[in-house]
Parts: sequence; structure tokens; C-alpha cells
Amino acid sequence: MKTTRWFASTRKGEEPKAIDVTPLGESRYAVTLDGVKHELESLVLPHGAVSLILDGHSYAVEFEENQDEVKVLVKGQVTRVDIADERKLRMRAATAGFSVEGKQTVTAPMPGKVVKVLVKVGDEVKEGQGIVVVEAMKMENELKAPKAGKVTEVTAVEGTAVENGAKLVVIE
Amino acid sequence: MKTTRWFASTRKGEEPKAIDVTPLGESRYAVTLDGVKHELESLVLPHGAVSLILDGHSYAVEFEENQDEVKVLVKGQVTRVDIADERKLRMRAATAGFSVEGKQTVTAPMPGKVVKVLVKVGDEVKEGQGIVVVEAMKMENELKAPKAGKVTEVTAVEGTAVENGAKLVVIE
Amino acid sequence: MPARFKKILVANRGEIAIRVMRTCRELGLSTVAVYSEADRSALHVRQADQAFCVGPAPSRESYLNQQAILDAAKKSGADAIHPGYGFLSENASFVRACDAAGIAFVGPPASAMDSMGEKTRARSHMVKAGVPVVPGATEPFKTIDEARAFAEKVGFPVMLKAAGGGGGKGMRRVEKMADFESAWRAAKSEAMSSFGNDAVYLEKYLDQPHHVEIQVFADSSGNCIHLNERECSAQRRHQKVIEETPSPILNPELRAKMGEVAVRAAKSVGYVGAGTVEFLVDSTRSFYFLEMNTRLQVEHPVTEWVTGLDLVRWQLDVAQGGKLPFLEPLAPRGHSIEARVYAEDPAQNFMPSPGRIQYLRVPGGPNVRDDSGVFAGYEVPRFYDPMISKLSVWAPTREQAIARLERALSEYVVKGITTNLRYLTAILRHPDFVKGDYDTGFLARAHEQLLGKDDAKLTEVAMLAAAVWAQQQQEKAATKIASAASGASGSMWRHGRRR
Amino acid sequence: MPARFKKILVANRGEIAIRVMRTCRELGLSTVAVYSEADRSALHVRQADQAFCVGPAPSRESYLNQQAILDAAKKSGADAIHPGYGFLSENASFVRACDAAGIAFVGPPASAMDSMGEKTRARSHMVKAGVPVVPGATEPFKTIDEARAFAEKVGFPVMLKAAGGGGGKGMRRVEKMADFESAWRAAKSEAMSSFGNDAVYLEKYLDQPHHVEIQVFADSSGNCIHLNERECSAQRRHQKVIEETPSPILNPELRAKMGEVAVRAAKSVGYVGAGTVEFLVDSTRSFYFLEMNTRLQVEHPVTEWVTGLDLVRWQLDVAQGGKLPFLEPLAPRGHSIEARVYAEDPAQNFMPSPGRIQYLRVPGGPNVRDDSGVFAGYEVPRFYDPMISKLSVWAPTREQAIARLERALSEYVVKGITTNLRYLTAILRHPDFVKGDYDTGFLARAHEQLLGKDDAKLTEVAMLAAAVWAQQQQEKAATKIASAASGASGSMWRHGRRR
Repeated sequence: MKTTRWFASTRKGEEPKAIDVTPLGESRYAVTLDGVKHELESLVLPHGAVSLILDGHSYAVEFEENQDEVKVLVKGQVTRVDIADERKLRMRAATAGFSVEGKQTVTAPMPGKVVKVLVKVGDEVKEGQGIVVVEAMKMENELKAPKAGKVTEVTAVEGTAVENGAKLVVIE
Repeated sequence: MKTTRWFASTRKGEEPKAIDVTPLGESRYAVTLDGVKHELESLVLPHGAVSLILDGHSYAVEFEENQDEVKVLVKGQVTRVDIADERKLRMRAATAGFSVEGKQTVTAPMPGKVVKVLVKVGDEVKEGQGIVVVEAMKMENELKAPKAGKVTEVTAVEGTAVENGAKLVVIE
Repeated sequence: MPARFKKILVANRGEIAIRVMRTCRELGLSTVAVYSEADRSALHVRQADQAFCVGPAPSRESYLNQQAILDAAKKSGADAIHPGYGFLSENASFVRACDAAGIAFVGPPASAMDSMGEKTRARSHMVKAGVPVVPGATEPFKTIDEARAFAEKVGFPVMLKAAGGGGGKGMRRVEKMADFESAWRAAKSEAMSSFGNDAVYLEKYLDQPHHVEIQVFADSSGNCIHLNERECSAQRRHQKVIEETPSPILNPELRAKMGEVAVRAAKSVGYVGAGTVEFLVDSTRSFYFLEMNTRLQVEHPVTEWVTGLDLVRWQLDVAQGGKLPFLEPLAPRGHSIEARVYAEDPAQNFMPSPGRIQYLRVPGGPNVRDDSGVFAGYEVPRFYDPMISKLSVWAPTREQAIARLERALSEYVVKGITTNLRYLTAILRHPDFVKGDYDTGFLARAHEQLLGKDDAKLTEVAMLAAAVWAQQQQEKAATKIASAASGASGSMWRHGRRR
Repeated sequence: MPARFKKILVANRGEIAIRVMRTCRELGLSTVAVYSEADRSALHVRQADQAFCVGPAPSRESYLNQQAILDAAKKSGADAIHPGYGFLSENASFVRACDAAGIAFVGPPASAMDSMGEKTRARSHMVKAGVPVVPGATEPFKTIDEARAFAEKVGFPVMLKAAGGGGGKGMRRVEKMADFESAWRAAKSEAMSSFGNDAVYLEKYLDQPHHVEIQVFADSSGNCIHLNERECSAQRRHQKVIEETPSPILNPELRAKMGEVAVRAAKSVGYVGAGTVEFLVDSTRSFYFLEMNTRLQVEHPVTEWVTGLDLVRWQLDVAQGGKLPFLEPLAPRGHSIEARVYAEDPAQNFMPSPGRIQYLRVPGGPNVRDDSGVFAGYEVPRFYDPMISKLSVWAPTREQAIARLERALSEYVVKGITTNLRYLTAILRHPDFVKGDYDTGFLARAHEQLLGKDDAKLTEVAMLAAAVWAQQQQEKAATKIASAASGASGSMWRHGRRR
């Protein structure tokens, strides 16, 4: 059977590792990673979980897809795996460096209410400094600056409700 | 709002009862049965169950659709409700009596293995008489004649596997 | 055997495989599952640390395939095999094969199994040990004619029984000679498919006795105790449906007497491990040895509830040469009842209903225990026992335990397949059950009552619900058409309108 | 009050509403649910016999809306209101409103609540009754300046606390004056939204004490007993995460002494019903009264496990004038631990993660109890506490209880939202927890360790799994295209190919 090469990385900026996958039929695959060949049977269950048998060892695996990244849950450990084939990898290489620089937008990580805005346009902030307090589920949650820089935009208004992903503050 | 008249019956051959349904918005309805008006809120949950609040009384309801019939599960009781609007009711009246007479086919109620065939073509059988024994889930299940009559066809073969709904015996 | 186990192969499927693996995990032991081709998606495969396929769907070719199971044990490096109940759990030849392979078998020695496993041999042993037995044959019949002659002699009704195993499989009550042949055939074929052994014998059928069994436990140092009784008279087709402890018909004196006899029975065959001595108790409270189940019993959770013990932990301890931690009988604390949830339709003569479980909600809250091998999305296969869960509860009194089990059953939601949940509730509400006065004929006698009549109010609710449901389906369809016409929700719906 | 209740309104939501309704059902009592507009699809609405909407999502307008709740009680004809915990459970004005409306309140009389509910008044009462208290203010502050001055006097660190209620809400530890204002503001705002009362006082912050509480129960005939302690030192942000009983740091003498003081505290205010007296215990095993929670406690299941009692049943009995069935302290039997399962992300500073639960599998088997208010398909709303379940276990010993809870946590599957399940497991495995030697500073100190490092083997498994998963997605897409091209599976796929 035809072998496909996949590239997997688990950390941003990490060099992806090659994994060769050869279908053997009926959910079974030969997989090679770091020169070691394994036999892997991957049965997809109706609710989207996967029953994996890797060289006779059994793992209950749950997947959640999130854009390019797959969240993989095995025995309580969540691993974010960035998985790509060769074509995708090349495309990414071409567009790399695109969003690493430049401004950072702090967004609401969950729906809630803005309780307090701790910065104003023009403030210099340190990485980790508190910026906005959002109340959700009866707890107050302080959002921190993702990097040091200058506040260029404040969209958050105290006392207003915000949806998940709403832009709150921009830091450059 | 516009009122729709539905017809519901819970037993074969029973005269259907009229139920008038008027939408009040947001899953709420005014319903009238036997001259009594009720307020009913019917919230469909993601997994297909329904949370019903009928005049302030709460019922967890599960539905299973099966052709014309709806299986309704409320507090452990399963009620098979035949539900139709006026158009459907008229169509049915036109085709009534179609399948009441004539031959009866005994089919496998579940997948299994035919263990024993107890009748042969030409046998006269009584209603309730054992006809075929099917083994499934380690239990033997005897299928009985649905009516008295003569066996006109025997498709079941001892020792063979049968699928759900497979024709086994025909009685006329 | 002072070496401690590190890895256990569980030679079973379904809830009992899960049950055993739970204790293994709590003890820090690795687990190995075996599975048939029909069970690749089963829960026990995922619950285990390792998993090996041992053959096609039919149990004869997989869960009864001794060589394949021993191969899996060797491949995985398992120290011991726990057989659960059913399948190979009472198969002495498998115990010998384990011994030969140097893998511990979590259960009694082959010799004790020989004495008790073959039901007819067990009866002779018990007679010698002074244990009262039900009148009947002392060995399996070679031919049906021999069996017919014996039945004639003891007089109908008689009970045909598999010599090779219990659990209601391969058992048939026969009322008259005319029914003998079909019962004989059915018993033999069930016995073969359940135990790989079609030997059948017969006993006089006692009229409506109680079925009361005693849990015993013995260690390899010769100690043996009993852990009280379980009342198992709520049976249909000789299949237990509801079990409880204490038995409502026992008093402390009778409990002590039956316990003493059960221990004597176990000791007489050099028993080691968990075992159950089943008795029939008649209306005069005389009791007769029925058989000994030389393995963990399906209904062991009720004993665990009232003793606070983990019987699987004890099994593993004893299998490693451990001694019983105490030797005095333990007075039962409170009351426990178990109900077996089956994928079956009580209204259709308990026809099994395999299929996919579309939605599942399991009861919770105080003192409720669910032992299950299924999950939402699981397809209950048609090849095996249709039991999907054992729901058990504990409460200080029997009355409270009944109320708690009723409450728990009311919370159970299983969609996609038919279950006996409502039937179980009906049993708990039946006056004879509530009184605690029911024998093995109870479920058959009460069958029509237990199927129950529809409640007029609930029927009305169902009709109104169905009408509004139909209305909502119509509204939804109308919305789709409207939005398709306006092009708002994409091309899919335009397509849908034309269908 | 010799008239027996027939119908109970449960003025709460989530798991505690379900918990109370379970006992009601077992007692044959009808139940009435109240719900906010955000909770129409919640489980407690379906679990109840009747259900009434009491207002919009914010609790101030619904679950704290006394008039709407009393209206629902009258409309439904409820005999009594069970308040659960939180919301109106410690609100004396609500108790008075119930009294005025002739509806029984399942809890202490308003006078006892007055004495204990306002935390500062409680402290004065305790001092009078000879109960040791933590040094601090005897009444709430009118202004922040007053509070600042007091903090200066007792010395930092200090603890700001809501006078109107407990449960970690409206509580802030303050290290230095510079942090005082933001902590003051946060405490007041949380106090208001949780208890409808923004009064705040402060206490000297004891350095890393143990939090140990005593369950008390009093009847209206003046009898009062204690039902042992609960160890609740595993807290983060003053929110309990794991609770257990017995406390690993108590011996029978200290238990008896603390129990005696707790009973004295309850009696001094004429207490009736279930209550909890919270103590801080320092490194010399001196103990100080912290506060009394005048209602059922979140962590009551561990007490139920080791006593075999149903505390809600007792509450209802006592509320109907019943006497306590026994007056001697009950020695704890075995060990019980509870873990609170939250919809939150420990790695993101415990950010709540509301959202839809796509798939749910709840642990089962021996001595595992799940108290939950959620179900598969449920959308955890963003308006309320993010606790989705309390998972508790019982075992004969603490060591076995830890192993059992770990096992149970490993079986819990919640898909669609982030939970703290792995964090809970990490706590159980932490050496300080295993030793039983942990104080209220434990979780904060061990935070980085508890988040844990990835296991290299599991990371490799995840990468291989992801690669094969990607491969399978590709194969599936290819199959669809192929079958669409051949027209085999209908027109839908042809359509699909073009998208």
C-alpha cells in the first residue's frame, strides 16, 4: 500500500517530526517515527472518540480539531499536535514570519462582563501585567498582557457584556 | 396565531382525537384536547429529548419516530401515538382496508440464527402456535403464528443466519 | 506464592471485565483485555492497558478459545488470568492449562472445580458431606431415553440442567412428557454454546421454592468463611432479575445455619477463593443444596454494599497466597438490592433487542452503583448476553432501599434500544415484592401485572406532546423552505426542498 | 408541625437541586423546580414534577428573587422550600418571608440565621459562648478608610470577607496596603452578586492553617449532635477543591473536643437543622471558629458515606418537627473523599470554560458517587458557578479511597469543555496529599507541580494518533469523492464535492 508522510509538532517553533503511515486495511496502519516501526489500529467510535491499539497497548483517545491544530487527549494528558502533509508544510514555510511580529490583540477568552479596564491608550505595559478584568460564572478573571509594549487601542468598556473572542485591547 | 388541528390515536382502529395547536412563540403552545385548553412549552434538547412543561407540570419526554407512528416515552411509559394532520387523515381513509386482509408474513424480529423450523408448507396453524425458533444473544426465542391459517411459504432454513426483518414463514 | 502480581489478563467481556479492571487499577495492576472480532469497539478494550483479539464473534471461537487466551497472556506477560463469570470461569481444563503454562488462575484449584463444576458430581460430594440436596440424578444422561425414564421415575415437573455451568443457561423446566424432547434439545444446545459442554441431567422440580445463596470465601491456608446470603428468587426463565441482601425470609439463626452448611460444602472439596453455594428454600424453610458456582457471582455487588468489602480485591489477595483478614461472620449492615438492566422487550416475551445505544444517562447520587459495560454510541452486539448494566443501591432499611432503587431506575435513560427498565420498576412496586414474600414462581405468576396498564394521564400527555412535536417538525420544515427560498442558509436547503 | 410535607419547592439549580429532589422522590414527595431564563434546559427542570420560571439569567433577578420564588411556591401548593446552598439559603429575610407566607423553610429559624449569617455578629456570639475565634473585626466596615485603618492595626496579611455568606465568594487575601483597594472592590462586588449583600469585614490571616469543619445537626426539641469533621484544606482562591473525612490530622480526642465546641456554638444560637461549624486549625492543633454555614454544605456527601445517613432526609424530618434518631456521636466508618469537577482550565489561571458538553461518560463501579447537574448535550451557562459535578468515593482506608478516586477520575470523560479532571488527579498523586499533610496553602504552593509535565510516551502516542487520524480524514474525503463520482451514494455527495 501507498505510504504517506505526515509531519507532526507539539510545540510552536519546534522542528516537525516525520511520521510515515502505511494503511494495512481495516483501520490498521504501519507507522514509523524516529526510525521505529509500530503497528497501530485506530477505530473511530460513533461519538468521535478513537480506540487505539498500538503494538498491543490500548489507548482511549479523544480528538478536538482546532484549525491546523489537533487537541489529542490520552490518559488525561492533552497534547496539541500540529499535523501537516508535505504540501501544507511547504505552504506554511512560504507564509512563515507573517504574524509573529506586530501588534497583539487581547480578546475575551469567554463570554462575560467587563468589570474593570486597567489600562488606557498610550500606557506602556509589561508582559503579564493585568489589563482587563472580566467577570464570568461569578468569578472575576484578570486578563494579562501577552507581551510588553504600548497600548494602542482600548475597545473594552466597563460594565458591558462581551462575547467570546471580542477584541478588548491592542498592544503594539 | 394560526391554529392547526392534529389527530392523534394510540390504538389501532381507535377513532383519532382532535388536538388544536396554536403557537404562542418561543416553544410555547396553546393546546386543546376534549374541550380543555392547556398551555404547553416544548423545548427540544440537543440530543432529541424534549423538556415539556404542561400547565406548570414538568415532563422529560423522549421521541422515536417510526413511519407514521411516534413512540413517546414519558415517566417510563411508552405510548405509540399515530399523529396526522387533516390531509394525511383523508389520504389514509381513502386507502384504508388495504392490508388488513390477506396473508401474514412472519419476519425475524432481530438478527440471529434459525435453530428450528417447526412448520412446513401446507400445515394448518393456530394463532399463537410456535413456528420458528431463532437463537440470538444466547437465548432461544420461539416465534408464534400471528393468526390462524395455512402455511404457504417457508423461507427459514435451520442453521442459517438471518437479518432483522428477514422473511421466515408466510401464513394465509 | 509470595511474588506479587503485576499484570492481570481478564478473560471476559462486558460489565464484569470492567468490574475486575476497576479493582486492578485501584491496586496499581496493569490489565490485559481479550476481545472477539465483534467486540473491537467494546468498552473493556479501551479500559485495559493492553488488548488482544482472540477470535471471531461466536464465543466458542473467542472467549472460550483457551489457546488464544493463553497466547495473549504469554505475549503480554500477564501473571494471572481473572475469568469473571461465565465463559471459562468454571472450566477445570482451562485451570489446568493455566497451571501448565505457569500463569495463575484467579479462582479455585482444578480439583475443587472438578468436584463442584460438574453439577452431578457435586451432588454426590454434598451427600457425602452431609449437605441436603434436591432429589435427582447423580450424573448426566447419555441418551434422551435414559433421561425420559428417570423423569418418569421422579415424576413431573422436572428440571433439566446443564452439568457444565449455571446462570440459568441450559436450564428447562418440563411439565409433561410431551414437552420433553424440545426442552432436552434446547437445554443441550444452550449448554453447548454457553459452556462448551452439552451434558445435561435432571432434578425433581420443587414447587415455587425460594432461591437463596451464600457467598463463601476460602484461602489457601484452609480458612473459609461465609459473607451472608443473597435472595435471588426474582427470576424469569431461571435467569435472576433482581437480587437482594439480607433475604427477607431469613432470620439470624437460619442465616448462621445455612452459612455453616455452605462453609462445610466448600471445605469438603478443598475450595479456595470466592464461591457461591446456592440453595432452594421451601415453604417450611428447609433448604437444599442446588449447586455451587465456583467463581465470582453476577450479583456480588449487593454483598459488597452490606459488608464494605471489595470481593475482587479479596480474590486477587487469596490468589497470591494471602490469608483472609478475618474469620468471624460479618453481620450485614443495612440493605442492598440489585436490578439487572437488559436490552430486551418484556412485552415481546423478553425478546433481546441488540442495537446501537443512541443516548445514555446513568443514575447517580447517594448510594447508587452502576456496573455497566456500555456507553453512549455503543452497539450492543447480538452474540452475547443482553445484560447492559447492573444497578444496585444501599440504604439503612429494605423499604428505603426499594425507594432508592425505584428513584435510580427513574433516572436511567437508554435511547435506541428497548430495555426492561420499566419492568424492573414494576417488580419493585409489586405488593408481593414490597412485602418481601416472593418465590421463584413470582415473576411468572405476576407477568401480566408487571407489564402494567397505561396511565390515562400519561397517555394524554403523550398525545399532546406528539401533537406539538408534529407541529414543531412542520414549523422546522417551513423555516427551511422559507430560508432556502431567500437563499439565506446556503444551497443545501434548496436541494432539500426538492426532495 | 405534625402535618407531613407532600410537596417541596427546591429554590436552587444544578447538582444541589438534583440532590435534594432525589431524596424527595425516595420519600414520595412531589418536587417543584424554579429556574431562570438561562436554565430552561437545565436538568433540575426535567427532574422536578413542576417547574416555574422566576426571572432572567442574573441570579439577582431569579434565584435571589424572593417574591418570584414565593409566588411559585404558592401557585404550586408547596408545603416547604429547600434552599440548597448559596443563593437564599442563608438569607434570614427570606426565612421570615416564608414564615409570613405559611410555607416551611427547610433550615434554621431566622433568629439563628441572624446570629450566624452575618459573619461579624457570629463572631461576637461565639466569643460570648466561649468559642475561640480568629482575631479580627466584629462588624462590617462602613467605608474603605475604616477598613484600611483596621488592617493597619491587626497587621498584614489580612483576609477580606463577605459578611453575608461563605463558600469562598467575596473573599480576598490582601498582602499589603497597595493591593487593598482592588481586593476591597472585588470582594464587595462578588459579595453583592453572590449574596445580595456587599457588607465586608476582615480578619487576621492565619498562615497556612488547616480548614477543618464539623457537621452538626439539631432538632426543634433542643437536641444537637455532631457528625464528625471534614478536612477541607485543599483550596484555591478560598474555594474548596477536595474534601475528605476523617481528617488526616485529627485524632479521636481532638475530634471529640472540636465536636463538643461545634455543638456548643450551634446550641448558643438556638440552631435547628443541618449546619457546619468551620474552624481553622494551626500547626499546634489549636483551633479557631471561622464561621458557621447555616445550611447543607457542598461537601456533605463525604459525611453521608462514612455515617450511612441521608442528610437531606434528616433535614426534611427535622423541618417537620421530627427528633434526631440518636444523640451519641457516630464513629466514622472507613474513609471518604470528594473531588469537585469544574468547567475551568487550570492551566489558564482556572479560567471558567462554559460551553456545550458534547459527550459525557460518568464513572461507576464500587463505592463511587457522582452528584451532577449536567448531561450530555447540556450547555453549561456562563452565569453561574462552574462546578459541574462532585465525584466522591468511599473505601475502608484513606489509601484505598485515594486509589479509588484516582480510578474514578480516570473514567470520567467530558468532551466539549475544558475541565479540571487532570488537575484533580495530580492533587491525589501529590506526595503532600498522599501523606495527609496539607494546609490551606498547599494548592497555591504546589501549583506548578500540579499542572504537571507531559509524559514523553503519551506525547509520542498523541503524535502517532494524530498522524493516523489525519490519514483517516484524508481517506474518508477520498472515499466521498470517489463515491460521488460514481453517483453511488446519492446526489448529496456530488453537491459536497463542489464545496
